[in-house]
Amino acid sequence: MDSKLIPRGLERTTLRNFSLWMLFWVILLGFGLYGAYLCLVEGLNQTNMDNRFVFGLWIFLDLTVIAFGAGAFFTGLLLYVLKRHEFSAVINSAVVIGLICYSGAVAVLAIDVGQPLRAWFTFWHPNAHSMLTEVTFCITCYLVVLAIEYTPILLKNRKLKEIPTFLVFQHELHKVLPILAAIGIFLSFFHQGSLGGLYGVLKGRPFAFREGFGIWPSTFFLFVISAAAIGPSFVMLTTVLVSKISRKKLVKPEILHSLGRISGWILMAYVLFKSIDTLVWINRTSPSLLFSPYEYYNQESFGTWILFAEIVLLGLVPALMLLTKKLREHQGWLVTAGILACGGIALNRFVMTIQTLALPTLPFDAFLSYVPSWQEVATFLAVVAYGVLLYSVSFRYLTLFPQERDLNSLARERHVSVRL
Amino acid sequence: MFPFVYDFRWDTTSLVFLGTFFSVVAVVALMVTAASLRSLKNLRGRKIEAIRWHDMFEDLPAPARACRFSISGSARGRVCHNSFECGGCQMFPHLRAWEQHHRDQHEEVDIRSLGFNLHDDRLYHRGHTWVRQEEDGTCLIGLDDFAKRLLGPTPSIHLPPVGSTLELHGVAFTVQSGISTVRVISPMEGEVIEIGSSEQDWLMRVRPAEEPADTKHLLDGRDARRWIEFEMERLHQLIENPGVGATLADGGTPVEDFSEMRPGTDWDGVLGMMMLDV
Amino acid sequence: MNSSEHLTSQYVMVIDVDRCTGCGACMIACAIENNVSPAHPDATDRTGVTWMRVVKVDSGKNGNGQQARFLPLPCQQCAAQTPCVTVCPQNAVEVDESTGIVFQMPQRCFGCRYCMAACPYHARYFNWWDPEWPEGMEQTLNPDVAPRMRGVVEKCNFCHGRYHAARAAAAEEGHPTSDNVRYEPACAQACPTQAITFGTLADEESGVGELIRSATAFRILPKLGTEPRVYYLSELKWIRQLAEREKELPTGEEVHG
Amino acid sequence: MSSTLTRRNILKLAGGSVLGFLLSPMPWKTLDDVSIWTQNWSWIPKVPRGPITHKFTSCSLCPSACSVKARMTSGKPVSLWGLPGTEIRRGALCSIGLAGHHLAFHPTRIRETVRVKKLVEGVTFDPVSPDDLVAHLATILREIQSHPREGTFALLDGRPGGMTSDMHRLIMSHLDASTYILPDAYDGCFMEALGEMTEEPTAQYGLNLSRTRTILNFGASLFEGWGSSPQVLEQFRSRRNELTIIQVDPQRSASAVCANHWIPIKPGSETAFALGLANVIIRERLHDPSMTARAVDLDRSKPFSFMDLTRQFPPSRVSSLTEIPEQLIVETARQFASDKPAIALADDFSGEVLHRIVWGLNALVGAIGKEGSVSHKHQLPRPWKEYQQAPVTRLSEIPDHSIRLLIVDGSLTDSTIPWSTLHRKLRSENCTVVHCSPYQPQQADLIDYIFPVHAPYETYRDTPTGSYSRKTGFSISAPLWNGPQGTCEAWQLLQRIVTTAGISLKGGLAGLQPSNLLRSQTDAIFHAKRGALHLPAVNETVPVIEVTSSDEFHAAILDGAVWSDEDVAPPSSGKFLFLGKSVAASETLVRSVLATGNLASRDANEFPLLLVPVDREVASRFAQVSPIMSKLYQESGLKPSPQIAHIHHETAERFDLVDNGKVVIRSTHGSTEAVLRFDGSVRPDTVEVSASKIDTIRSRHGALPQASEIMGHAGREQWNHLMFVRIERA
Repeated sequence: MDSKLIPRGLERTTLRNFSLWMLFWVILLGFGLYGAYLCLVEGLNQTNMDNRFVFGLWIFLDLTVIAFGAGAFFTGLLLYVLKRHEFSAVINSAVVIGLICYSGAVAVLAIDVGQPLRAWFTFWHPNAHSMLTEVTFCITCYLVVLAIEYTPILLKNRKLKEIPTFLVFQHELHKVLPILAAIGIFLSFFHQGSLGGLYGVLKGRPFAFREGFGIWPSTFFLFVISAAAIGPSFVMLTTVLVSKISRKKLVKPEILHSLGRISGWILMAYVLFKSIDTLVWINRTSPSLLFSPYEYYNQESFGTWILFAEIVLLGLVPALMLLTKKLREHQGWLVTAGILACGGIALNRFVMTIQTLALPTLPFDAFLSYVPSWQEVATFLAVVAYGVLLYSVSFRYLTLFPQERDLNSLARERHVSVRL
Repeated sequence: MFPFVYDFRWDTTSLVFLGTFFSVVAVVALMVTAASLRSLKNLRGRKIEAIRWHDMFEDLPAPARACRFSISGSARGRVCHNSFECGGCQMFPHLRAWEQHHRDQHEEVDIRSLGFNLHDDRLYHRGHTWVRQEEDGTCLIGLDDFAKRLLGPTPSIHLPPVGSTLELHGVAFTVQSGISTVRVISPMEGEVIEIGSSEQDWLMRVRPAEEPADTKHLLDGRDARRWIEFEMERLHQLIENPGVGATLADGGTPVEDFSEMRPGTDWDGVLGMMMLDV
Repeated sequence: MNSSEHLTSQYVMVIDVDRCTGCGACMIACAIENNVSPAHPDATDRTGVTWMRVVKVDSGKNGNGQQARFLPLPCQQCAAQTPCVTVCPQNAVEVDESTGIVFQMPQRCFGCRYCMAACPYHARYFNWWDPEWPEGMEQTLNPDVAPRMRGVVEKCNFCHGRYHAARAAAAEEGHPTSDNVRYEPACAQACPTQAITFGTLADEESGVGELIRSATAFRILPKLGTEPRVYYLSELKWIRQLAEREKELPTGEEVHG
Repeated sequence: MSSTLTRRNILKLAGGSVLGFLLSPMPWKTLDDVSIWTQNWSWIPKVPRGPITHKFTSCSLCPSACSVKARMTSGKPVSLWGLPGTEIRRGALCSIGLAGHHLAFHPTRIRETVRVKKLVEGVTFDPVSPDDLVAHLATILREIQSHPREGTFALLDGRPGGMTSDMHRLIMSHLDASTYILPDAYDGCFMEALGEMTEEPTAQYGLNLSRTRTILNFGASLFEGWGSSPQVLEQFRSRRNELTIIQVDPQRSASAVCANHWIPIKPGSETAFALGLANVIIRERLHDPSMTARAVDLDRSKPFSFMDLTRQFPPSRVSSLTEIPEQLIVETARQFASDKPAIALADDFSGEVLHRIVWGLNALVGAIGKEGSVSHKHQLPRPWKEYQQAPVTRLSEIPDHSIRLLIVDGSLTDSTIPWSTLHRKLRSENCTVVHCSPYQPQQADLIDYIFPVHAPYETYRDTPTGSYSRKTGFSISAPLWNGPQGTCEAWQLLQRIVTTAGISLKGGLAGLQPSNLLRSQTDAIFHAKRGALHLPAVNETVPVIEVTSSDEFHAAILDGAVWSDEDVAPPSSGKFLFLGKSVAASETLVRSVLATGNLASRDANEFPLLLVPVDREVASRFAQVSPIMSKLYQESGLKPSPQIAHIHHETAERFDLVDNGKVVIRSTHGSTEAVLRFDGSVRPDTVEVSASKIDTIRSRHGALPQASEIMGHAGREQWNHLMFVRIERA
């Protein structure tokens, strides 16, 4: 029925199955949007945040999602700047993921602030010294860039490209993509970094505060590296996931492997820097503010295990896995490593957001706890649902994996060449 | 935000920061405008057909893009990167020369290959059209047997009006067969001067853009024979029916309509793949 | 006590902890003065708005030896690298160089709450609800201060309304508007034991200059380098050590801030 | 082809229009409007505008009666500030006083006469016409007059001592079968207990703590934040180290925090502790002979003697009863007896027994009538004589099931009205209870009608001079608001009922209005020609003799002037009683004393925890507080929130309870929900629950004070009443 929209020669499930799949996520989205609506209309009293726990699930979600979205800029880097053409096989998918992550994050931010209608004040009276300003500006710009990068993919839809204007426009856009990608890389570098800086600059929060280089605390660079590290992993994971769900070969396995390898190297570097940073923090930064680092971990819920998990279990281990050829080329291990790596970064973002706020700063203060309200969780789910929906539509009607056609006649190619 | 507007801070950080921001915005805007302007230019300059062909060629699976010399066996596994425009291919002259030299002159051409009529006076195009150059310099264009069988007995063919121009690898005309419509790629550049009638084998008479018409990219009967085998092979793989392959391979008479061979396949997809229209 | 970073024209608050009886008059006076509304039914000690907040500080020991004091916590009006100012994305927080008052512009704030995360003293409050007064009580609002709305951050500003009123009055009396006037924040006025002293270092009569140099003066978390403009006085060693984090701290359980 | 063209045109059109729109002022205007709108929402109240004026008056919420300077915008108060006034008015308003001008708008305000309907799902208030009510009550009153046996008429005065009380008594003196009742515990009853022990019951006593060196405090309000002694606050402020405060308190109240020593005593064993101190003082001969010489029943002279009593409380026994180390008891006694002037104080609501013993302690160390402790003061000059007024009867002296018509004057106090005792005194059927209050009562189960009376600052009101002022004084709180239509003072209701009943009132009482009542009062003071008048507006004090006319005096009073009486010569060396006036009285006292300490019989497994009602001051003293008090009670941990119970973490662990966990607290009287917080300062095996009925806005949504939920009436009337509870996870 919608076959005229599906790219020629790509097999997709029936419209009925597709609709059922979509229906589930639409319902989830609807539920989530209701929660978000409450937060917008009734105010943030709908959440379980408070004057002491000013950030919660949402900011954690934003940080994580944006780190995952880094795949878009990093694949762009590999493809357009380092000219690793094999990655053109995943760039479209990476762009869609990026778009989803960033638009999702921005949407949640808009709900998270008390007066969304005033959000544009940040552009009107920007405080260039604030990391948040940097974040806001970069993310907004990068979202635009991603939208532009998504346009050609969209316009190349079988039906749309029959309109000459679209056909030609996407063709021309394609030519300027390298430059846009370069800008995207620039922006990503800064906002991934300033997201880290967000906490690193908080001298009033000795648990998060870090010394740095120039105006940027060390977390700035750690966030950039960590994002770059899991960007490829996340692209790899999504690709595997999609091909499992759609039961299709989408890219040549070598590409997934090299994504894993790159991820591994950067993750290794991250673990190294993170360890150095932690040592400096424990031995110099924190004590200099008269905060003994051991106070931070005397809550059994937030014990030193968290540090171990963050650096070793979900950092070093997946890095080594990804760097061992044998494991990497076994899909099971590859995926496990990818999941561990992503988990590690998520944990890092969690610690930066939640633990920072949970720990007391005032000497006569107590350890705080926070559990998100259903409205917060709902809004969180809305973003997930939105992501799945947008990706599913894109996957069905657009060419996200150019190699898919080839791979579905891979066997034949060999066969043919034999007969020649 | 803007200098001299209320509450603008003149410190270095702000200036650097906003400077960077505005330049980023500028570059992005510039890129988009550039793209739009060039698109407008292209739209006016009638580059649409070329662009369509090039973009589409990118999306074709590797087998469909196999180099003619890899089909003829002279350059194994070579894939065309020049969208079948042999004229512009730097390898073409060498390969052609090599082939001329090594080809067995005495090999007689079986014009009935796998039950397809191949005419020696026709030049074949990878999009399953043929071109015949007449004495008067005009050319006749038609669909080859393979295409006819792909499209089935009663395809409805929509030809362009007399006087319209064809572009190389542009859409010559469209054929509708069943639910699916395919664009048939024009094997040459020129102006349509006559439309063939139903009893004739050809579909249109074209006055080539330049005399003599450039035919480098077309296959003569000899190349065509290997090519047809190759195409059969591709077809089998697509409709996934080894059985058919067998019967055809030993020269049995193929069915009149391929679509009858394997009901239930994504026939629209198959057509697209075979007729180079995705 | 180092106070070099304060210009003599800047206001300083000195709170005598040993004089505080924890009666809460300052909190109420502050709320009334600054048109802070009564709590929303669902508000808690973590979602309320108390610009001035008196916390009970505990020496940590149990049983008879146990000691406690009340510690009033207004915005500390940090003089150096003021955390909330640098982080605000849209310049909604400003430090008035002449008075040293850290001023929050609620009409510009868009409620990202980054400043609250940045504030080590937890002196900033978010309006989780729209302010609501029982019917008729809005007649008792202070005409000098505009009520805020849901979704913005607010905090103590040393009774800015009173400052401006005092400036205006001084101007009428023909004082040059440049020099800083003497005035008293609501909390200082309300304190039954006059535990709160307020004034500029230039203002000898206020005596703040002398007090902050006294041996019993201290500030909270001085090592953070925020140079608060709110000083505390106490004869008790333990409370000073606690505030300055000079020794190992009691665990959260015995502490009730 | 043509279709493409149109498409292109459409695109062109769209692009063009977008561009045009952006170039038009419209989007910018919209942005501007949005930003303006987001900065002032229509439903956020606007501040009042108008000329700023000031008015001097005084606060009538508690007997401290602070002088007040009200800031007014166009004639309406926007803030109240304390005035450093005379020595008998502590010019520093407490948090409750600072928000006094809010009280007229309290969410629980009663604005019209209502009938109380008790339904299963709760009480409802249905408006009735005040005239009908008056007529109805008048008929009942007439019946009572004609058939006294059918039951009597009684009026209970929530806070005695003011002009209002005088009016009640004057009017009631014209009625038969009617009694003017005081509750057994009320503001200032601790001081009155002293009157019971000397031979001059009408004598007025005041505390004079400006030079006191030791205060032994059994839970009286020194630093609770309200009703505190100005002299103590002054000593605390000036940080003079002469004063040593020893706080005997089961819970670390504000006073305990500010005191020099806190003795965390086992709840209910205060009397034993006091007797233990007396025991040590007598044994070590630390007592003051000049005082004990006057004592009638110190030793052997009567069947029941104070010494016999104390002998039964040696430190060893007291230590086991109170869980206070013997050594500490001895040391405390020595300090109290040696570091003089010293005085022992007790909470008004801690019960007659403790009051007696505490005064006994004071007598032992000779603290009565001495500089720096208790001093005599004049009666306030009244425009009428004692004999014109109906006699005062204590509630306990009223025979059970005798009252047919009861009027309760709860205009200033609410939670201390002894409903359960009243219940016993009321006729079981066909009796009518009218509650005069500005607010919905805490317990409405006995009430038939509520008659709306003025909230603070809605009429002229005086306050009886409190215990903490060493001189008699007079000032009034002037109206800052006009009360709702039909509100008046309780005595005016009584006046209407009586006149409607056709009983003639002598001495112009029939036509008396608050204004001329006040005038006659000020005239009385003026003609006494005593004391001085402090004029806040000019901050001057002029002797009354220098005031030219009664008009001037009256005008000054209306403008917030404070009259303070002159000092009184030291008291005559009359006899002094430690125990009771009669043998019987002494016996009951001794019995009840001996009963203290051995805790009420209970099932220790059923109710293992002892309930410590905290924040009793507010509960006992105030009819209502401003919703803004949520800052102290709900939005910060400063004062005990009615929704939060405190417990020691070790105790909690024994019952497997978690910090900040929701719990249900059960007693024999009922149960309530609370959030449990750990606090290292709470005594083991006790749980601290707020006794106060702070009506923040939250209470509109039905949250009742917890102690009253689970302590039952008796608990609410006497805080020393022990109550055991059990806590379970909700």
